[in-house]
Amino acid sequence: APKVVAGPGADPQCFKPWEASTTHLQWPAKTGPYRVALVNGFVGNTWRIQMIQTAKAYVEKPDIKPLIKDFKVVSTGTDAAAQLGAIEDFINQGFDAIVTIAVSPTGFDRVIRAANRANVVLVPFDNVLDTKEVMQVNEDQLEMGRMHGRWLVENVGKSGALLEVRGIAGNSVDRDRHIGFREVVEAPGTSFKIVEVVGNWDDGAAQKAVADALAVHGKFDGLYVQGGTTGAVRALMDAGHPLVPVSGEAENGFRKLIAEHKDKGLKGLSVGQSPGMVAVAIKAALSALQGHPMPQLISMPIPSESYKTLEAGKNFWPELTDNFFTANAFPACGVDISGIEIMAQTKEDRK
Amino acid sequence: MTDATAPLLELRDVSKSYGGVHALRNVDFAGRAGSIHAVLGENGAGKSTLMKIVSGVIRPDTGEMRLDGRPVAFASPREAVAAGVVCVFQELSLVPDLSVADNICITDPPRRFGLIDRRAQRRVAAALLDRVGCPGLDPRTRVKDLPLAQRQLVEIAKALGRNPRVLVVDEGASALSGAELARVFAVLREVRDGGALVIYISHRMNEIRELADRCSVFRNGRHVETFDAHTRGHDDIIRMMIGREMTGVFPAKPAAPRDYPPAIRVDHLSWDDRLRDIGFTIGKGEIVGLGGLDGQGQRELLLALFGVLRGVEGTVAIDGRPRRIDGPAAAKAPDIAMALIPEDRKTEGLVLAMSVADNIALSSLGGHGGGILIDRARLESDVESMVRSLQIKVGDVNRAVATLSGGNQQKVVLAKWLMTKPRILLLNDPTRGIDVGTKQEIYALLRRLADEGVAILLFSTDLAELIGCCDRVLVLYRGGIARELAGDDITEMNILGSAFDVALTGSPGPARAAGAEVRP
Amino acid sequence: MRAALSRNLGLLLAVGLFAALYGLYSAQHPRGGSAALLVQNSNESFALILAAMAQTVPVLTGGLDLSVGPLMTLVNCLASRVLSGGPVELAFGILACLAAGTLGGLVNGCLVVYGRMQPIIATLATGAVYIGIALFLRPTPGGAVNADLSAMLTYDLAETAAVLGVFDGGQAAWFQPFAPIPVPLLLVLAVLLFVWVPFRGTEMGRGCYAVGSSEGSAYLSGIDVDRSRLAAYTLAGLFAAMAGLYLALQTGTGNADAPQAGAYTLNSIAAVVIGGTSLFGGSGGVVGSLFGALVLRSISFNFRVFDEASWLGALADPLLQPLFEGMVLLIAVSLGAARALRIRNRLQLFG
Amino acid sequence: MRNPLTALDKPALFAAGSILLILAVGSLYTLSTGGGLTMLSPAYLSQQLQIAAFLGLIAGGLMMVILLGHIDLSIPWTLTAAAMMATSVGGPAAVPVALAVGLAVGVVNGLGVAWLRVPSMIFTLGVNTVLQGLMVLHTGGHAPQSRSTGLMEFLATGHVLGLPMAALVWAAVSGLLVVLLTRTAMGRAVYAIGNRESAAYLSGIPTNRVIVGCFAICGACAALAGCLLAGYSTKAYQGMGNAYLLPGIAAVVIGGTHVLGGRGTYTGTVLGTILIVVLQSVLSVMQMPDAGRQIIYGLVIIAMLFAYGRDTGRAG
Ligand SMILES: Nc1ncnc2c1ncn2[C@@H]1O[C@H](COP(=O)(O)OP(=O)(O)OP(=O)(O)O)[C@@H](O)[C@H]1O
Ligand SMILES: Nc1ncnc2c1ncn2[C@@H]1O[C@H](COP(=O)(O)OP(=O)(O)OP(=O)(O)O)[C@@H](O)[C@H]1O
Ligand SMILES: [Mg+2]
Ligand SMILES: [Mg+2]
Repeated sequence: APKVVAGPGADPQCFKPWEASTTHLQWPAKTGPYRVALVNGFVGNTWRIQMIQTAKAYVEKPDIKPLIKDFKVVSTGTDAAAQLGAIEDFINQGFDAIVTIAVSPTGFDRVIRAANRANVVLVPFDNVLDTKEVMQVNEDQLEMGRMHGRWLVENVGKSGALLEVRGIAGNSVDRDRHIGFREVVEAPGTSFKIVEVVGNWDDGAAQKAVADALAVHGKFDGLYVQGGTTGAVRALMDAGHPLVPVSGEAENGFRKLIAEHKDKGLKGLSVGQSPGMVAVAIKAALSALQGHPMPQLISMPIPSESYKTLEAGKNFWPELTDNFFTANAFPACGVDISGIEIMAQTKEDRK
Repeated sequence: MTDATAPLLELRDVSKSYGGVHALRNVDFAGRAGSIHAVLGENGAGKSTLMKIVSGVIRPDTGEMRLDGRPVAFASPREAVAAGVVCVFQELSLVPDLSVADNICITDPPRRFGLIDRRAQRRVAAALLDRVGCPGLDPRTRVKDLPLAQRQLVEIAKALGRNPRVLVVDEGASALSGAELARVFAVLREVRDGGALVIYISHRMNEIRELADRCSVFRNGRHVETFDAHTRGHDDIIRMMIGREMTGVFPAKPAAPRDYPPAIRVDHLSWDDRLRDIGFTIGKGEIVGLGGLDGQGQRELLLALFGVLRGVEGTVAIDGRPRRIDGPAAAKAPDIAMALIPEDRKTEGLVLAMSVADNIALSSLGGHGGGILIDRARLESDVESMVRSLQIKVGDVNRAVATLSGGNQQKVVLAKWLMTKPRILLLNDPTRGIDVGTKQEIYALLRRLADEGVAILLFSTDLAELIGCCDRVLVLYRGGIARELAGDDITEMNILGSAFDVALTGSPGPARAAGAEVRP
Repeated sequence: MRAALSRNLGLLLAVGLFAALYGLYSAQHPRGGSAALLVQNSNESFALILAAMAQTVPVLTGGLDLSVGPLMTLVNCLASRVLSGGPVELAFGILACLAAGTLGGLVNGCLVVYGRMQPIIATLATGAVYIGIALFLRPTPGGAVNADLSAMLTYDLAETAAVLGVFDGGQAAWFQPFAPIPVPLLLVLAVLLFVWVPFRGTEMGRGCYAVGSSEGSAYLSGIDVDRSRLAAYTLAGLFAAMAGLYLALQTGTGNADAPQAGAYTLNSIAAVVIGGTSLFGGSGGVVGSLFGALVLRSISFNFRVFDEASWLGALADPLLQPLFEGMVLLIAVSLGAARALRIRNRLQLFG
Repeated sequence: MRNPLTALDKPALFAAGSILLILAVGSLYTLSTGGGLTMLSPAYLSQQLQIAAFLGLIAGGLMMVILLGHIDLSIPWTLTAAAMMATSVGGPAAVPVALAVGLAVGVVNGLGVAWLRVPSMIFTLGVNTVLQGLMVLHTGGHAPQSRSTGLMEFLATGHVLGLPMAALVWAAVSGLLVVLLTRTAMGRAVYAIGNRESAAYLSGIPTNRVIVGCFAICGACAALAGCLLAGYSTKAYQGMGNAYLLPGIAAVVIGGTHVLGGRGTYTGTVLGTILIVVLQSVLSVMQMPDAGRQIIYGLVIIAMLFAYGRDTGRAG
């Protein structure tokens, strides 16, 4: 089991503690090379596939490859029992580290205990756990919500009608982003009329929900879209609604739209949850295995671009598919696998 | 059987109608304990409806029922059974996926520690099967693996097991013949002698003559008359049933055997171990019968010809050309033009929930002009003319065929295939459960079709039918043709003789051990 | 003997498939056959097994229960609210959970029996309602489940003894041979022995088979059709409740996760079919479904143990795994098709 | 002969009434929040019609297999696979490619169900999983293009004579299906098979071919819906079909089609579709939290079934 130690941890540039009070954990050092497993939940979207591809590419990098002797990836679907079973299985198989995107933010006590008993480093990222007992890697979802809120206040003003398109009900990420967002737009001094619809982080669902809201509520002065932003903007355009500031995710499609229409009023902020985070999670796991003290909660920089900073070929790719997630690299961590390297290689490139 | 006893079961002024159809109108019925009471009537006369009321399946619109003089109103068959009224239904009530034993003891099974005692249950079942003359049957066999005749025996055994005070057998022995039937009759007499009322429904007059103590005749939902058996003659009863005089059931056969040009020729036909090296021809305009004990391969032969069976060996030539028929769709194609009237009209012949018109049109869709699209007007008139020519009793052809009586349903099946203008007609026991009047019409129809040049292969469990209708009869035994009879050789003696002659040299069907009566 | 064999062909097929898949997995697993692995495997399979059992009973009557997953989710969320406190409260909590599930099943039964609705659509609708209620109970995942209770029921007998403090805390010498037996395994056996077998042996239980085989015949035979059907759905509710309860014990929390509920429902149907129960009703049983569920689980077990370099290396490719999962499922259910191709009388195809 | 297949029967009338009721409730809400009668505006209704077209196409195809007494659970990934293939390899032939994919999947489903006699519920579930696996592979393999073509976008979002093009596509497909069901031998065969397959077979209907045909139609309809959906959001993406399976089934059944086959009218399916779409929309507009939304959705279906969907037991 890891010891709780005093900071600072290793490589604070990359492994930035969440906040000043974040504790640090230290595992007994093991000698490499290590066996590492990635336990994914479901695979039904591009983000996850990009994530898996990034992980596979990352462990092949010359500086990482010698540290890893065995790397396995499984996707367990949406079933919590299956995911817990898979993690326990890798512990039983004697793996040294397991990175995972949790199907559910709770319910991991059992595997955490098993991991600690076997000195296995368990690193949840993206969908993190509501616990302080494991090392986790994430972008600050509350902060992300606040960023969207602040940006809208800047670009819309302190009053008007806002449309908030939420994600999947019951998910903690949805909850945190929502809370962060509301914190800002409901702060004293603002007076927004906010309409809230559910878009499930899905382009089609978001597009339908926005179309409905537009047809019924008429005009909005700004949109905050948790996910499926491309669809939401399409709905805006289809309805002939004037283009207003939209704050949304880091989908390539959204950025393409901003670039194309920013002169017609589509100001946009694109803030992303990055599939590249998996590489940081693996790196953190390796570092912990080597015995370095690590922050319990590692905060990743939130890669954000606005309509002012968009640049084709640098932070969005007009010739690539809409579905692809633009933010993939974390230079501070030496993670330089850009999204296009993973997703844009053609069959020929791979040979 | 004293006349003085008050009736055990009595119905007064009972009426039941379905939509506009009066299935029963102001019917009175009374049956005494210790008698076998036959109920007679044409198809659709209301017999089954009355029995369903008696056994709690349906409730009458008006009228009352008394058992032992006390008024009763059963809400379900369950309540009827509890009161000792047990019915062997025309459409059987066995659960196909359960074993014979499970079926026989389906309500009120023997128990141990509160749970069903399977072993005791098997014992009970075996004893009852023994009693109805089916001792070889393993009670663990699933009902769906049994042929119809055995199912009927199981159903009767099941009814006996419930110690009925009123036992209704609604055409529940229609698939039985010979020794099996005799055994069932004996059992029914035992039941009667035990003081119960047995109500027996059948369209076979000879059975009624042999078994019944009293008879009630129904016509068009009305009670016509009730009388002691043997007080009326056969013709009398028929007249009561159909409301008119009846002459010559079977149409005349062609006087001298003709030389028919062959329509279908079968050589060395074998399938599984059920059909062995069968060869015959049927001429255009000829009616050939299939006889023999039940289950000797007659049904399989018809299915094999129709392309339903897989892996059939041998050759079939139509109009002299060898053909491969791999299913009904191929069989009905114009260059073959074969039709099969299947065994079970409810599951194989008809789509019960669809209308009479849709059913009649089912086999000949696309044959009514209009290219891809159906020509509705033409289809409609074709259907109407079929209904008229077969005299199907139906008010509105858009009514679900399920609402027709058995005989009229059978006519719908016939109509469906006649619409395809078949040149070869295969029939699997087409008159089972059909009243004499309708039977007569069907026989006449078959002869008419033959005269028009249709080749007909008729399987029947009714000997008289084979004798009366067929120009030639093939007697099957264990999947092969045991004997071919023609002309005046087609007699009861000869058919039974050849079925049994061979049978005696081999070992016939289920051995009939001396019936050990176990169940009190 | 042959008749009995052919009647249980489906079951035998499922057992064979399971043996093959699990054998392959165990052989590859470094701790194959160990008690720890057994505990883990039975743990991750338990909820699905119970869900499959729940699905079996309505299927036997010729129906279907699309609310198995939602109902189990509902109970899972309820459990996360009531499974805390002292022994008495815990006992009441467990009873409340089981009662809630049973009630849910009863409601399904009533809709089908008295509402005369087609089971597929009635349970589709109640499924939505149950998920809705679950979301009310647990808007976001969380809650607490008594840790002792969880430890007692989700590990091996040694752990149970330790928690209860019996048999010298599980250290008694005579107890050692039994100590490694996984509790979930015993629970499944107990459910079979004390719930299913008695139910199957009653008139009502046999009535379920009869109703599924031929409702008309069953009615004419004097079977109380309504009561049998009602019992089937109610029992399904009870089984679903057990599944949900166990999920709560295993994860320690409640999670109103609709996709997970959907996955359980679909997998339960797949398990039932693989286990040899006819979807038309009338034949089969929960033992088959148990193995069906195990087959489904063992497919994904194998993804964890194969090396990319080994003879079944393709199993280790994360992007191929979903495809394999589908293929094995298709093959498993098509194996029964050998029957259809062998049938010599085509009329038997229509059952 | 009265045509029983298209007549406005009780379920259809009930569905129509319920649609009006839901719109009325929605309007009360918008009035109460000071939004006016926006739900009765042509813009809103035409937009609902456009969105209903996606579900309508799916429900129409699904109805064909439900009438047979089968079901197609592979809809979500058939739709997605068709859209993804259309956008990535279709090029100018995107729509035909999608239809080809849909037909191919449908034929595979049909063969499994008709010849192998695997229950459709489970075979199509397996096919769905396989398709998902293939698409995961496809997405991860190289950079598949996902941008829809101009034609797809026009079909999904264009307007002709003020009517949404998607609705016109839906109407055209509906017309074909109605003719197929009511005026062709295949249509009668579908109802016959749904009621009693053995009788249909012995009547000389090529039942296996009809079954394969219906699954193929269902696959093609799902594929067409996939095209439109991709055109609507200008791209194909994983998971785009997830939200359509259960609502599709619900639409068909609410419209009065018997889940076990043999009975049902196309009009009912259309109304059932509109009902579901309008209900989802009104619940979304009323900002009902997800929990309440699920409960109301379920209760509405139950209420509809109570009103008319009660099984009167199988005839015969
Ligand atoms: N469920 C029903 N719906 C509508 N009409 C029915 C129904 N059941 C029976 N009938 C009608 O009631 C009449 C009497 O039918 P019933 O079955 O009692 O005749 P039956 O005397 O038993 O004839 P069969 O000898 O052919 O069995 C028939 O005209 C039949 O069409
Ligand atoms: N037709 C048969 N011929 C020979 N043996 C059989 C036959 N059917 C079953 N058996 C065997 O006899 C034993 C008892 O059969 P039975 O059908 O009563 O079992 P059961 O416990 O009722 O099974 P189930 O639960 O499937 O109904 C079983 O071991 C079975 O293998
Ligand atoms: Mg009758
Ligand atoms: Mg048994």
